[in-house]
Amino acid sequence: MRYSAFKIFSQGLTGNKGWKPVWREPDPKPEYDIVIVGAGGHGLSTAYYLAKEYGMRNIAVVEKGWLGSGNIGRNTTIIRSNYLLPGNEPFYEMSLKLWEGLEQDFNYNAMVSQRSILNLVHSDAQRDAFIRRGNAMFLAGADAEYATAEQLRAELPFLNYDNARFPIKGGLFQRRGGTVRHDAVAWGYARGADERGVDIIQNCEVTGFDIENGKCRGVQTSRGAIRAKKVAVCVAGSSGRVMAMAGMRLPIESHVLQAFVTEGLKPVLPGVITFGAGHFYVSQSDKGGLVFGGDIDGYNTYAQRGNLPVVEDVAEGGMAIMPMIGRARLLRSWGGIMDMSMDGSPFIDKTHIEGLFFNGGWCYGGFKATPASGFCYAHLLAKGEPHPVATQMRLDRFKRGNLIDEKGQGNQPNLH
Amino acid sequence: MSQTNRIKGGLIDRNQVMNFTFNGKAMQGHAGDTLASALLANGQRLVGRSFKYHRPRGIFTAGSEEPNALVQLRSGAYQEPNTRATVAELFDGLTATSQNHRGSLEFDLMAVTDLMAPFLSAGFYYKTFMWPRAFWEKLYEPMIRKSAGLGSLSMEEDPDSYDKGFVHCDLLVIGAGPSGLSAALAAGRAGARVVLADEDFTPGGRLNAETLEVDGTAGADWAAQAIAELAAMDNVRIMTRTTVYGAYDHGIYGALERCTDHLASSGGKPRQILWRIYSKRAVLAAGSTERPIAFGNNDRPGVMLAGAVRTYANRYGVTPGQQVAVFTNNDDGWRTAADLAANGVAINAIIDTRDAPAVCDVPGARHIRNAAVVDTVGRKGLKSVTLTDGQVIPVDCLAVSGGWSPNVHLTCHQRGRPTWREDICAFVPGADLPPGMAVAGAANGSMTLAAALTEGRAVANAQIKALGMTPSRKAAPKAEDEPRDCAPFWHVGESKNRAWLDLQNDVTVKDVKQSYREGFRSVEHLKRYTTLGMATDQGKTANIPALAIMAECTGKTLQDTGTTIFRPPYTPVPLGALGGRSRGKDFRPYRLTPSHKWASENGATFVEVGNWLRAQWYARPGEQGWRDSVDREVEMTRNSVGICDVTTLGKIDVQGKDAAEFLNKVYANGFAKLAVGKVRYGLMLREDGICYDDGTTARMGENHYVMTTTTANAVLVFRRMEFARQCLWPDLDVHLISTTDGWAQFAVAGPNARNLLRKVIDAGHDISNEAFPFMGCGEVTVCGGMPARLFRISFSGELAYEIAVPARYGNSMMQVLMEAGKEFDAVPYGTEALGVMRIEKGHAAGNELNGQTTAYNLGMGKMVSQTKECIGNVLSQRPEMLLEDAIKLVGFRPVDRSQKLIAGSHFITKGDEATMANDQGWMTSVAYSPSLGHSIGLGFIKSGDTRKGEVVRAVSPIHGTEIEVEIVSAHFIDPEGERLRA
Amino acid sequence: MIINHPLLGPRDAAEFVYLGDASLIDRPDWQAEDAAEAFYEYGYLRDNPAGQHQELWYHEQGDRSWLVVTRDTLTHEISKVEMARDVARSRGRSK
Amino acid sequence: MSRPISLIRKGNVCVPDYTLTSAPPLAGTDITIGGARLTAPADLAVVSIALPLGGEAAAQKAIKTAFGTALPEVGKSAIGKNGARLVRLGRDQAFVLFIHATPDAEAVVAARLKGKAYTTDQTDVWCALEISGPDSRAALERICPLDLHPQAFAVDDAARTSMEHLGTLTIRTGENAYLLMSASSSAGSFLHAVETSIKNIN
Repeated sequence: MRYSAFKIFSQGLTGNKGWKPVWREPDPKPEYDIVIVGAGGHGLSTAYYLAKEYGMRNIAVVEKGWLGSGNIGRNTTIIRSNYLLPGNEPFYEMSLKLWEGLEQDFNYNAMVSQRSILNLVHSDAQRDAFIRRGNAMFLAGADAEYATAEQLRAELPFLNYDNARFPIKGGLFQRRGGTVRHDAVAWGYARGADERGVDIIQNCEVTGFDIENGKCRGVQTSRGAIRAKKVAVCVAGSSGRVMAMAGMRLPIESHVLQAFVTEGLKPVLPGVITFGAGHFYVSQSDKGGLVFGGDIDGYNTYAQRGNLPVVEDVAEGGMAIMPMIGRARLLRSWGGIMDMSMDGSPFIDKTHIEGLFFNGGWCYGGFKATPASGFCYAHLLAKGEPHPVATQMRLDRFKRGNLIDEKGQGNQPNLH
Repeated sequence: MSQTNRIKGGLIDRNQVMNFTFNGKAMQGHAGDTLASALLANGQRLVGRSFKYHRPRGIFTAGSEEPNALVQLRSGAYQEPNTRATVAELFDGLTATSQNHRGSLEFDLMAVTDLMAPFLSAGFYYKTFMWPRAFWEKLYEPMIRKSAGLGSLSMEEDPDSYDKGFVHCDLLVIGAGPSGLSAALAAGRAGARVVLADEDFTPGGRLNAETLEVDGTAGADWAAQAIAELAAMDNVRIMTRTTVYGAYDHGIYGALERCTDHLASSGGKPRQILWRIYSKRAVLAAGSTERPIAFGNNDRPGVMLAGAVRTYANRYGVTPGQQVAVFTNNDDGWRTAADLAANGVAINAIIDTRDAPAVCDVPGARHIRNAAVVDTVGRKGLKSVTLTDGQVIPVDCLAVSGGWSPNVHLTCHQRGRPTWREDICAFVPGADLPPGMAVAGAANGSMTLAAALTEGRAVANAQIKALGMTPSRKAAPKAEDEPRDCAPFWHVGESKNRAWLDLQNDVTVKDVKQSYREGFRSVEHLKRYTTLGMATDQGKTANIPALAIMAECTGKTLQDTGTTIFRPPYTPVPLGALGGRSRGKDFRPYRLTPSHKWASENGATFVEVGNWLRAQWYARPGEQGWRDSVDREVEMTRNSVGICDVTTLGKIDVQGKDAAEFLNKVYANGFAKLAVGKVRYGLMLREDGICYDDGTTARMGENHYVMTTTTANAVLVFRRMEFARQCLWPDLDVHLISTTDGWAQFAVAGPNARNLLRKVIDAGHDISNEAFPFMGCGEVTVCGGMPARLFRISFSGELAYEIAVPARYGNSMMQVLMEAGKEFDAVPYGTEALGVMRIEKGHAAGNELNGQTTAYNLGMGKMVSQTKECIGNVLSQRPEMLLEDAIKLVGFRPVDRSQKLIAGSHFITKGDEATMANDQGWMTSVAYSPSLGHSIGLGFIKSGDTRKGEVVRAVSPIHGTEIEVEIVSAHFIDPEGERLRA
Repeated sequence: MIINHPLLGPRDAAEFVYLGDASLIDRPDWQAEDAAEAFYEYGYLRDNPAGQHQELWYHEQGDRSWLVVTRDTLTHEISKVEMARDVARSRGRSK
Repeated sequence: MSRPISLIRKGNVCVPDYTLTSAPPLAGTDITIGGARLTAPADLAVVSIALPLGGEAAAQKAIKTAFGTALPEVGKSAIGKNGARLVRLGRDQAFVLFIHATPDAEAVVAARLKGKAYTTDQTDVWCALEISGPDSRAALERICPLDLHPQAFAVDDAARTSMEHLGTLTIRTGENAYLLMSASSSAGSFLHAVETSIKNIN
C-alpha cells in the first residue's frame, strides 16, 4: 500500500478501517539464499538494500523478539557524519546522504530532521582537534562549520556562557546533522523489505549455527532449522553471545548506554547540542521531549538498564551548559546494550567461517549508520567484497595494526 | 469565585486560608489542599487541553498518576511546566496557568485539530508530509513542533538550588499507606534502621482518603498515631514528600524529596534533595492505581476516577460535582457513592457493568445493573451521560472505576515482568523482583485494608529475619476486609464516539484497533506506534485497558500480551535535582596552583586545564592583547630568565627495591641503569603500542624515584602503574604514591636561570654546569634551610631547572624567585608562552600525543626497546603501524612568512585535489614564534622525515583558506641543544 | 552497584574505575615464539560472556587496590570479590 | 652534591637573603553554623608509610616501636605516642598524622622507622578540616557516601571515598567529630562543599 496524503484522507473518511498490515507474519521457509540474523535497523536495512539494490528476494530476517526491539528503538535518534578518520568519515557521509533521500526512497516518513548538530569546544586543544575534524569532513564531501563563542551566543543564547566552570570557546556545527524518528526507520525498512518479498520472522531466536567443515550452512532457531547459502549476523549488542555460538571471540565488549527523555516542552532546542567538558548531548523531539544521553555506564553488561551515577553525571553535564533545564523533569530512562569495540569503530566483514558474515561493533554510533551499514553489508553479501567506503571495517585490523580510533583511547572499549 | 464545592470534613485546616490564582483568576483554598482540590472546591472543572487534539480536560485523579490536570506553576525564572495539580500542595500566593492552548483555555484556537481527527489517526505522520522533500523541514515539521509539547521553560537559569544525599538503612519501606505503616512499625519495633518514604505530604496513603477504620479508630487518625510512634523511634527515619523513583542495583534506590515546593519561596534552601538510599532490604508498599473504563467522550471535565472523587470528598472536603453518578465494574466504585452520599452529595445513579446485587445501600441512588455509559455530553464540563439503553442521566460528575492496578513499577526496574492475576483483574509483581525487595499490600495484589495491614507486618518480619534480627511480636493492626470483587470490563463496545485511553496523548480505542490492523501488535509496537503511555503520566491509568483491548484483538491472554517495561523514574524528576550542586562554577572542583594567589595579583589570565586553573599569560599595562604578553614572556625568557608554575604536572613517588625494574617495564625506553642524581625522559606506551604519556623520572636515591607525568594524564598513569604493580608483576617490591599537590614546582628557564637560582639556593650547593649538568637532580635547601628538590630539565629548550618546595611555601617561593630575579628582568610566564617555546623546540605535547600516534610517528621509534619486557613494545611492532609512508612528526613554516598557520589544517601534496584520498596528514600545533618572527607549526605528514624542504598545501576548508608550507625540522630553535646544556 | 571490598566492606561502585575482563592479568610472555599473536589475542579478543564475568575494578577513590570481581552480566549480581594481586599470584604471576 | 637538610635555626651562620613563609590553603578556618563547627587543624603533618614486600613484619615492628602502637587493621586508625595517629589505608600503606610545623615531617618519621619502611611526605598533598558538633553527621550525609552511623563507622574508623568529585579521607575522631582530608590544590572547593552541606541542613 502506497502512503500519501490522499490515502490518509480517503481512509479518514472511511473510519481508518482499510489500513493493511505493514508487514506479513510469515512462517520460516526451509531454505533461503540469505538469512539475516536480527531484525534491528541494520538487519532490516540490509534486507531492504539486498532486495532493492541487488535484486535478491529469497531472504529471511529472523528476530528473537519484535522487529525493531534492539537499539534502533532505544537510541537518541541522532544522525551526523562528523567523523575524523578516513576509515569512518566517507562511510558516515554516505549514510547521511542516504538519510537525506530515505523517506522518498521507502515511502515512509521517518521524520529525518536536519536541524544541525553542534559540538561545543571548551579548550584550545579541543578547538584544534575539531578544526582538524571539520576539515576532514570537508575533504570527504561533508559540511562543517566552526562557530566562535560570540556566534554561538547570538544563535543559542540559552547556553551557559557567563557562569561556566569550563567556558564555551566555540563549537563545530554540522548543519546537515539532526535527528530521525528511530522506530519509523525500522518500520520503513521492514515495510520496504517485506513489500519486496523478504520474510521478516519475529519471535524466532537463533539457537545455533550449522557449521560443517568450516562452512556455515544455516541456522538453528526456536522455530526450527533454516538452511541458508549465507548467514549474515547483525545483532549489535548481542554480538558476543551470538558469535560465541559459532565459536568466535570478538574484539567487542557489551556495555549499556542509558538514554533519557523529559516531559514534553514547547520548542527550546533547535538542533543537537553536545557538551565538550562533560558527558551530555541533547536534542528535542518533535513531541517536545528533550532527548539526551551521556556516557556508557562502563562495565560489561547485557542487562538493558543502568545505574544512578551515570544518570547524575549526565544531568550535571546538562545543568552545566544549559541551566534553564533545571525545572524540566526527566520522564523516562532506558538502556541499550552496545557492542563496544576495541577501537570504537565497527565491523562489516566476512568471518573465517565461509558463508558466515558479521556486522557489529557499532558502539553507540549505530543508529546514524543504519542506511550505510545495510547498504554496505548488502554489497558485501551480494558481491563478496567490501563496499569502497567500508574497506577498513575489518575484523583483522587489530592484528594488522590498522586502527580506526577516533578518540585515541586504545584497546579499552568502555573509553570509546 | 467562592468555594462552592466545599463540603464538611477532610484533613484540611479551614482556619488557614490560602489565596491563589489560576489563569489570573483569584481563588481561595486551605492548608492541606492540593491545587487540584482547591480548583475543584472553587468549581473550576476545565483545567487544561490535551496534547494532540486540544480537547478540554479536567482533573481526573487525585494523585501522581494524573494525565490531564497539568499546569504551569509559578512565574518568571521559577516557572515550572507540566506540574500535576493533583500533587501540587497549595500555598498562599500560588499562581498557576493552564497549558497547551493558543488563545484562552476556554477558547483554544488549536481545538480545530479535533475536527481533523479522522485524518490524524495513529501514526498518520509516518504516511505523509514527504512531498515535496524540502517542505518537511521548512513547513511541516516546524508546524508539528510548534503544536507539540505541553508547558514551557522560562529559558532562564533555574534560580533554585538543589542538594543530594546518601541514606543508609536496614530496611527501606516505600509508601506510608496501610501496608507500609504496618511494615515500618514491625521493623521499627524490631530495632532495625528503617527509612519510611512517601510521596505525599501527609503519610497514610489511602487511609487518608477512605472512611475505613483500623484498630477501631478512623484510618487517618490511626495513620497519624502510627507516624507519631515511628517518629519517636531513633532507628526510624520518616521521609515525607519523598518519592522513591527508581530501584537500582544492589539495594540502591533513588528518591526525590521536595523540600520547598510547598512554600511560596525556598528561602535560599535547596528546593529538592536527591537521595540515594542504600538499603539492605526493601518493602515496596506503593499501593495501587485505579484505572478507567473507555467509553464515548469519556474525557470530559467531570469524568473522574471513582477513588479520586471520594478522595476529594473524604480528605479534602470537596465534592467534584453536585450531581454525581458512579460507573463501575467492581465493588470499590460503590464506596465512592456511599461516601459522597454520606456527605450529602446527590448520587444519581450507580451504573454497574455486572449483573450483581447492590454492594451497599446508597440513599437516593439508582442501581443500574448490567449497564454501561456509552457517551457523554458537555464539552467543557460534563452535563449528562447516556447509557447503553439510551437513557440519559444528568450529572456534572461521573465517577468511573475499572478496577485497581497494583503499583508494580519498582518491581520491574531490574527487568522483572509482572504476572496477570485473573481474580483481581490485575498485573501483580512477578517472581523476578530486584534482589532484597519484597512487596506488600495493594502493590502486591492484596487489595483489602485488612490484607494490607497483615501483609505489611508479615513481609517486614520476613525481611527482619533475613537480616538476622528478631522480629517484634506485636500483632498486626486490625481492620475489616472490605468488598473488592471486580469483573473485567475495559471498554464499552457500543460507543460510537471516540473512547479515550491515554488522556494526555489522546490515544483512543480505535487507535489501538488500527495499530492491531496495521501489524503493530506487540505491546512495544503498540506503544511506539500510537504513543500510548508515553506522556508525562507514563500511562499509569491508560496502559492496562489498552493492553486488554489489544489482547481482545489478538485473542491472547493478558499474561501473554504482557506489559511494556516499567523504567525509572516512577514519577518525573527535575533535572536540577539530578544535577545537584554540580552546576555553574561548581560543576567540578577547582584545583589551584601554589602560586595562584601571586598570579592573580600580578595580571594573570587563567585557563582551565582539566580541573586546574593555570596562569595563561601575565598581562602588563599597555599591552594590547594576549599576543603582546606572550611574545614578551617568550622573548624575555629566551633572553634572560622566566618562571613558570609547573606544579600541575603529575608527580608520583616510586619507592622499593624493585623500583628500577618496575620503571623499566612501564616505560618503553630503558630505565634500569639510571644513576642516582640523574633524570631521564621517559615515554609510556599503552599495551596497544600507542604513546599515551611522557615525562621525566628522577632517581633521588637507591630505591627512590620521582616520576612526572603530563598534567592531563596524572591520574591515568598512576592507575595504570598500580595495575602493573598489582596485576602484572605482583611480586615486585615497589610502592607508589602521588605527590602532585605536595610540591610547588617552578620552571626557571633562560640563560640567567642559574644566576637566579644561585641567589635562592643555599650556599654550599654547587649548581655549576659541571657539578649539576643537564639532566641532573638532587635535594637542596633554599632560603636558609628549606628543603627543596632541583631538577635540571628543560621544556623550553633553554638552560632550565625545575625547583620544588613544599606546596605551602609555593606562593612565597614565587615571590622570592621574582624578587631575586629582578636584576635579570625575570618574567613569570604562562601556559601560552610555555606552549610557544615547546613548539619552537619541537617537543610533542597533548596535540601530538593524542592517543592515535606511535613512537614511530613521533620520530621516537628507536626509543621503544625490543630487548626488554615493557608495556606496549610487542604490539607496537604490528606491520601496519610501521609502514614506510606512515605519518611522521615534523615542523612547518609558511612559505610566505607573513601567513599564519592553522592548527587542524590538513596537508595536501601540491597539485593534488583536496580530498580525503589525498590527505597527507594534519597540523597539530601552531604558534607565532617571536624568536623567528613568523608562524611555525608542528604536524604529522606521511613520510615526513624524508620530505624536509618540500612545499605542501595546508588546507583548512572550514576557514576557506589554504597556504603553502615548507616541511622543516621540528626543532626550530637550537637544534643541537647547546643552550640547555650551557 | 555495591562492591563488597575484601578489606573495606561494601562500597559504592562509583568509587571504582572499571577496566575489563580479568584475563588482562594473564599478560603473555613477550619472548615467546607466538608473542605477536598472543598479545593480539590478549589485547583485543574478549569472551564477553552473558553470565558470570570475572572483571577488574580499581578502587581509585579508596585504597587504590585492583579487585577481581565476579559478576553476572545479566543480573549484575556479584558473587565474589578478590584482591587482584592475590589472583595474579595464584595465576602464577610474579616479577 | 646533595647535603643533609638543615632547617632554619637561630644563630645560623649563613643568613639567607630571602625567607619563605608558609601559607597552607585552609589555615585559620573556623566556622560554626548551627550545630556544626568547621576548623582547619594547624600544623598537621602527614607522612605515608609503605610496607616493603617481604618486609612487612619488620616494618610493623618498627612502626610499633616508633609510635608505641601497632599498625591497625585496614580501615582503622590508632593513636600512639605524642598523639600521632596511624591510619591504615591499605594492605601495604598507612599514613601517620601528627602535629609538626616544620617541613621535615618525612625525615622525622623515616628516622624513627630506621629504614624498615618507605616513607613519603604527604603533608602538603592534603588539606584537612575537622567537622564537629551534633549536626556533623547530618551535614556529611549530603556529600559522603559512607555509612557514618556509629554502628557502621566507629570512633577511629577511617575510609577514603569521593565527595562532590573530590577524593577524601574521613576519620572519625570522636562521637561527633570527623577529620576530613582532601587534596590541597582543591582546598577551596572542598571547604565550599562541606560548608554548603552545613548551610543546607540549617
